[in-house]
Amino acid sequence: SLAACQPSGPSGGGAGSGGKRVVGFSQIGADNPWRTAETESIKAEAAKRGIELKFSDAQGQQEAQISAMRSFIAQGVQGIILAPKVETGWEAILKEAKDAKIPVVLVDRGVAVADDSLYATLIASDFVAEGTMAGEWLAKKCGGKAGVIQLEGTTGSAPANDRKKGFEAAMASHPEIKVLASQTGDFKRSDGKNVMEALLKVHGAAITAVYAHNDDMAIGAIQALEAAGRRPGKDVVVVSIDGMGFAFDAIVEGKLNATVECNPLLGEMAFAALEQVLKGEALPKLLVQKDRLFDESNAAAERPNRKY
Amino acid sequence: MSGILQLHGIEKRFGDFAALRGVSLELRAGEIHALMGENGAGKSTLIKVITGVHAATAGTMELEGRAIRPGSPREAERAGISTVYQEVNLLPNLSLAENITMGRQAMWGPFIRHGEGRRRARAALARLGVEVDVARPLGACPVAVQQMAAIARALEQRARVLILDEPTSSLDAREVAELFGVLRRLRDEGMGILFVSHFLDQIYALSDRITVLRDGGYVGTWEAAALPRLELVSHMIGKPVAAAEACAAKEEASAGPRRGAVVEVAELERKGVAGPFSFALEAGGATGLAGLLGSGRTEVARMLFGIDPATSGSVRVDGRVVSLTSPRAAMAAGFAFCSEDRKVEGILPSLSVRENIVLALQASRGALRRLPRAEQEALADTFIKALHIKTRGPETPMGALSGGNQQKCLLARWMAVQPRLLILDEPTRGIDIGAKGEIEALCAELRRGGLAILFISAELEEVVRNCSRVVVLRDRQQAEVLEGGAISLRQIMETVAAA
Amino acid sequence: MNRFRTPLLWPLAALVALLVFNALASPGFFDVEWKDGRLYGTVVDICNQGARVPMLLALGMTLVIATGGVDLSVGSLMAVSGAVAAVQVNAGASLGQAVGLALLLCSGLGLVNGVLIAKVRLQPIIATLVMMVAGRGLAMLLTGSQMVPFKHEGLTFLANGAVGGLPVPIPLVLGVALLAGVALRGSAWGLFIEATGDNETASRLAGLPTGGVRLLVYAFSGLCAGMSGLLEASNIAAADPARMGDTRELDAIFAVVAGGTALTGGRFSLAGSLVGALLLQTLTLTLYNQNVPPAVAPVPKALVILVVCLLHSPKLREQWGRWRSPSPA
Amino acid sequence: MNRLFSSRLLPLLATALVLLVLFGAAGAHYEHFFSARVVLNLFKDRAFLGVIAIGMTFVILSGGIDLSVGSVMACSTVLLASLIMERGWPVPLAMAATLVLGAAFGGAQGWIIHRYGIPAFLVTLAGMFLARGTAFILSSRSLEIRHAFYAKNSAWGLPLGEGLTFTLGPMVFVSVLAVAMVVAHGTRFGRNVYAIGGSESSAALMGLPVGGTRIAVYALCGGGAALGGILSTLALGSGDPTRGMGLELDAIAAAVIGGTVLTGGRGWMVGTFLGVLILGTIKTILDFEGSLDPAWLRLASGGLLLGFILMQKVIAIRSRET
Ligand SMILES: Nc1ncnc2c1ncn2[C@@H]1O[C@H](COP(=O)(O)OP(=O)(O)OP(=O)(O)O)[C@@H](O)[C@H]1O
Ligand SMILES: Nc1ncnc2c1ncn2[C@@H]1O[C@H](COP(=O)(O)OP(=O)(O)OP(=O)(O)O)[C@@H](O)[C@H]1O
Ligand SMILES: [Mg+2]
Ligand SMILES: [Mg+2]
Repeated sequence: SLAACQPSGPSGGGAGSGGKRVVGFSQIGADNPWRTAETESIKAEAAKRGIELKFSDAQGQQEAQISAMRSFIAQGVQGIILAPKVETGWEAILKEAKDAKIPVVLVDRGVAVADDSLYATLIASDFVAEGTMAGEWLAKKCGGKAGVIQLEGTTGSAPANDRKKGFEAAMASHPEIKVLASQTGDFKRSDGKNVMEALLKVHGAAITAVYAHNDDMAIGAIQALEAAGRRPGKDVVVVSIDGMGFAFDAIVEGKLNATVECNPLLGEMAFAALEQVLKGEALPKLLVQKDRLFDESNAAAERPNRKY
Repeated sequence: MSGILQLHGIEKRFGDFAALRGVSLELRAGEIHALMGENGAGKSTLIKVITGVHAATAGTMELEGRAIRPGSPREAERAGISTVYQEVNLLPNLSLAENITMGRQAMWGPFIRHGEGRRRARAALARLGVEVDVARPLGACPVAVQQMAAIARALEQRARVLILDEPTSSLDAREVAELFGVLRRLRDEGMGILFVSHFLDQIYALSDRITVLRDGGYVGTWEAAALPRLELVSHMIGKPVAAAEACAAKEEASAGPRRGAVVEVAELERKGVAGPFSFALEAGGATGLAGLLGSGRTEVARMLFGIDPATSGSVRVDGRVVSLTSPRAAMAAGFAFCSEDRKVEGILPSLSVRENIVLALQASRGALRRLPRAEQEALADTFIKALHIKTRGPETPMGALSGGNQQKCLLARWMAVQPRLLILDEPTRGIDIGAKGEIEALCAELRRGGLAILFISAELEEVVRNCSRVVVLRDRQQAEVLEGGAISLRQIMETVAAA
Repeated sequence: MNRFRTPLLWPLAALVALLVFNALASPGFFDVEWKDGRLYGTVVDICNQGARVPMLLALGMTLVIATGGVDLSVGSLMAVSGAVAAVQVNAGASLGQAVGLALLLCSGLGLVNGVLIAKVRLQPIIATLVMMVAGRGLAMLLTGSQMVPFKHEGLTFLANGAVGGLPVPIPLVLGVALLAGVALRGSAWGLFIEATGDNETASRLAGLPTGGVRLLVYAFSGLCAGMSGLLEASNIAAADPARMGDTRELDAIFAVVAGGTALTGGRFSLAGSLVGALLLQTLTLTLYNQNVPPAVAPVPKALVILVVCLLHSPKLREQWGRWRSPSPA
Repeated sequence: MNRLFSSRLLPLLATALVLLVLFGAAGAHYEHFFSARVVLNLFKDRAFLGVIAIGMTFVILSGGIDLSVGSVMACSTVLLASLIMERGWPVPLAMAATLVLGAAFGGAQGWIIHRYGIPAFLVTLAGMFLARGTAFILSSRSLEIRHAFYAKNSAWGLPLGEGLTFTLGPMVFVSVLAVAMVVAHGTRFGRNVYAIGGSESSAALMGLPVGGTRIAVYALCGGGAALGGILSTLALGSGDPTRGMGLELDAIAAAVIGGTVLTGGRGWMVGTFLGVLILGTIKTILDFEGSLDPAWLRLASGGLLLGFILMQKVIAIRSRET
């Protein structure tokens, strides 16, 4: 009893509501401030360009992202922005999008597909490089000798895997830096604090540095260090990744030593890329975000520019 | 006649408590063997040992000369022992038909033939004189039908040994007669039948031999014909014949003084279910409800206690209309209701005997006015003594008590609240004769204090004996009210049967 | 007496075993120092971190489970409470206002659970699942899905301050437990809860206000979740609406069952639940201390759950008994 | 007789009715909603959830619960991927091994539950941690499966026209459903499951094989989770240790929405099928809406779920009264 459906897929620029352009955005989740900033940036950009954005929050499930993309295709959107949860598993759905002639722009991490014509472009940060950058900076700051606590992100998540990999690659050339313990803080401030509290009792004065996979856990660790009478930023070097506003504040206060930026404000780039594809222009397959590192030398100057 | 099932020195301990102490018993092919004993004597436990529910702590069993040691009811069933347990142990979520054929369904390859199952179930129930829609879920059937289904299930299996633990406790005379007819036929076909009941009449009407247990010990086995009733009772209670006589005498309950109607029921009806009913209940008097299975007796009780509230009609207490919309409201009006379904609607199995007894009293006082522990204990002690509740102590979990003793605790629960009106639905289910006397005596005492009783029992003699007024029900409606001298077994039967 | 001994024995045994393991495996485990007017050490951490979440949640969950229900929404209610308090203090409310409002709202949401279960008669898992999803949404709505940091001495004191040398959460949770214990056993509520869980139909027919009992326990569970959320927010001086309390309901359920309260309802033991929660927290810290890789960490957790349950299993004990004294065949 | 029959199936009819209403309302409101593609997507995207929910329904019918399905599913995707890609096993063999291991894992949980009388909730909670841990140990990152078998079969299916295909996943889902319906209703095993759920002690006293049935039910559920994992690797072409987080709650919700009672003994396989479709429809509606921010999204999905259950209840009660 289903009404005969119209052929779906983009029928010129006319589908969607009243000739308005419609773009779908499949986001992994809303479970941390970084991701919320990314979502906000894309929403704001869509509003600026007068594009109707179909936003879907997958609540951490890849399956939900895929079914959201199927819904987008069924609705005949003109383009899709996808923040893939993991690298693999996208082949089939990207092919469906391609068959429906809907370009897909990937943001913040890549996908592993044999045929790179399945997506228009990838606007990404390199998590491994972030980890390496943080590691190198930490090694330099500590003079090549330290006892480090690594606070890992959510077990099994791509950024946690890669930031660990990158950091450990950097450590390989610094034999005198010991990773005393590496525990997951689940990307949460509270877990970062809990883990740090516990490890302080075990390793005590041996801890001279902390490397956290995100700023939240670093702030938690700083709180634990302070409660234990240590001076984070002074006798314990703390480095983290993301470059959130509060991390800049902490650097300015002298409690955090450095943070590697991982820019979530991808909205403008994403929509610009989409416009180009829709106009039929060629795009490079990879637009790498140049992630910068901020420490006490440049954080204060940068702080007013931070939007998130 | 040969011994088909033989037990030697069976012993069963629960922790350090010996529920059975060296019980030996021989069940012959082609006999009906009654197992007798007071509440908590160990009858059900013995049956559960035979059927592999409990593992015996010591002792041996032989079935047709071969030693058996069933580890589960399944093994016992395979060995040829079919059992009806004391409480209805069937599946409320499945249909009557499925309950009766479960595990022995007619098959077509790997698939069940549901139609054939319904046919078989209908036939099995018909053999017992029960005509019902077998597709109905068991849980929606009255307890009596459930009990019949359990019996039908056991009969459906062509077993060598049939064990029935109080199968008649909620059946009325007609059904009991049907059942006995079937049992006699099976006996004549050579089956060995072990039968537990507290009704002496039934025991003598049916059984060939009687074995008595007392406090988990074996007392003896006699030919039924050679054992006078008084002597049987004296074996059961372990006291000389004189004491047994006293015990029997107590059954004559004295009526309390009449004080005029306390509760007037007028045109009470629950649409589509039962009614209308109009009768009065007097302080100090007992009113009986009589009728056939499914005639609506329990429904009246449920309406009065606000479980399934009436849709029309009124109830007055001392002339004032009371609202009976929930059990709490009914309790506030001074009503108390002891359900016929003790497993589902009565006991709290993991709470202690003490807590089970004080529960209703505590509920009527409210949560904040907690009965002090000492008072709770005193209350529990009083009832344990008065009703001879056999328990290791007031702190024993209710679930560990024998069926009859659980029933006594529930009576105690409601006596403790000292209600204006006590509704007793099958109060003597599974209670031994000694206890019956005690309970009736207690009721009489309560009545002297101005209590009114609504008495529901499948056993018509009991109704006749105890009640000063009998409301006869037919097809879930009030047929007639009999009073005083008009109350007799015959009169009730005639009213029930009148078309 | 009987009631007191049995449920506590096994979780205590498991806890002691874990502590002994730690004492052997990591020297200094039991070291406690006096620093800045408070006790400081691993054991203190266990009690403190344990008090903040699993213990508090377990207190509420115990009563819910005793009635035969379950409350999956506690994690989300923690987030709601933290969000309310953070937003309030940032808007200039006093500590009392912020805390009062947070607790009131959480008890109210708990009460909604209770109404759905007792009056509308939804199954507890479903009703509280709905609240788990919607509660998270509410927390995010209150904060605009952002993390809300705050600087408020009173509120941060709740989890970071000390009373008599002990971190505040410890005396707080003990106080709540004591109060609840006295209130439940001193009145008949305890009995009513156990009766409702043991056989609801029979309890209703005995005149118990079973609906009221359910309302009460879910509201109390909401209240406990609210307190826990306040402490968590206080601990990091921020409310984390999207992640706070995530999956902590499972911790609480485990703590309760480890403490000897059956999932089918009936008898409960608050003390047992507290010990169960401590056991869980000790395990978590043990895994950190032994530097067990996070990928492997779920495995020992699974094993401890199994072992504790096996210890509780009457069937196992029965089988043991039979094995040790074989009866003559 | 007829009346009785319909009254027992009433909750089911109510569910179907509300699903139609929900779908109709959404179709009227959102452009493109009323299309073959959306219906097909409903099947495609929930095929693995459907298979898992059917296994879960058996468990719930038996009076138990299985929290481990999400983790077992994740673990089997990783296992399968690593067997194929790292060990070079032939695909059918690797799939068979995964299924057997999933079933064995479930069966082991069932055995512990039965043998030691530990609540299913806890045993499967432990199972959930164990399987998730194992998945992480096998691989801490997602593994791609690049294999000719996958290339051939992941897109294979019945062409429905307009470029739509009824792929393997939905096919397996529908066949599993059909088999489950027959098993639940028409075989001894199925009836024994209902019996145990109705009253375990009664079932034992009636001489039914309680232990065997229970172990088989959990094995079935574990196998179902593994099959769900296999389907998800077919659909996604990869294994991922973080997949299926929280899936157990979706599976339970699907069964309960379909009228299966959590205390056991009552419910229908078709109901679970409807439940899966309903969860899918709710998600699809939220995706079509597409303008809710995450906070409202959660409030809305909670609200829709509640509204659905309430409506189902009201319809069931109303029609029983009239
Ligand atoms: N599971 C159990 N645990 C502990 N004690 C038990 C258990 N089952 C029975 N008992 C005890 O064993 C004794 C015998 O109980 P049993 O049920 O066999 O009595 P009965 O003769 O059938 O009585 P009734 O006529 O009341 O049914 C009772 O005292 C009872 O408390
Ligand atoms: N809880 C219930 N749900 C559905 N139907 C019920 C319920 N209780 C009673 N009935 C139905 O109401 C009718 C009257 O049954 P009721 O139990 O009142 O009869 P009764 O005379 O007390 O019989 P019994 O000898 O079984 O006690 C029966 O047909 C029964 O099926
Ligand atoms: Mg008995
Ligand atoms: Mg009756």
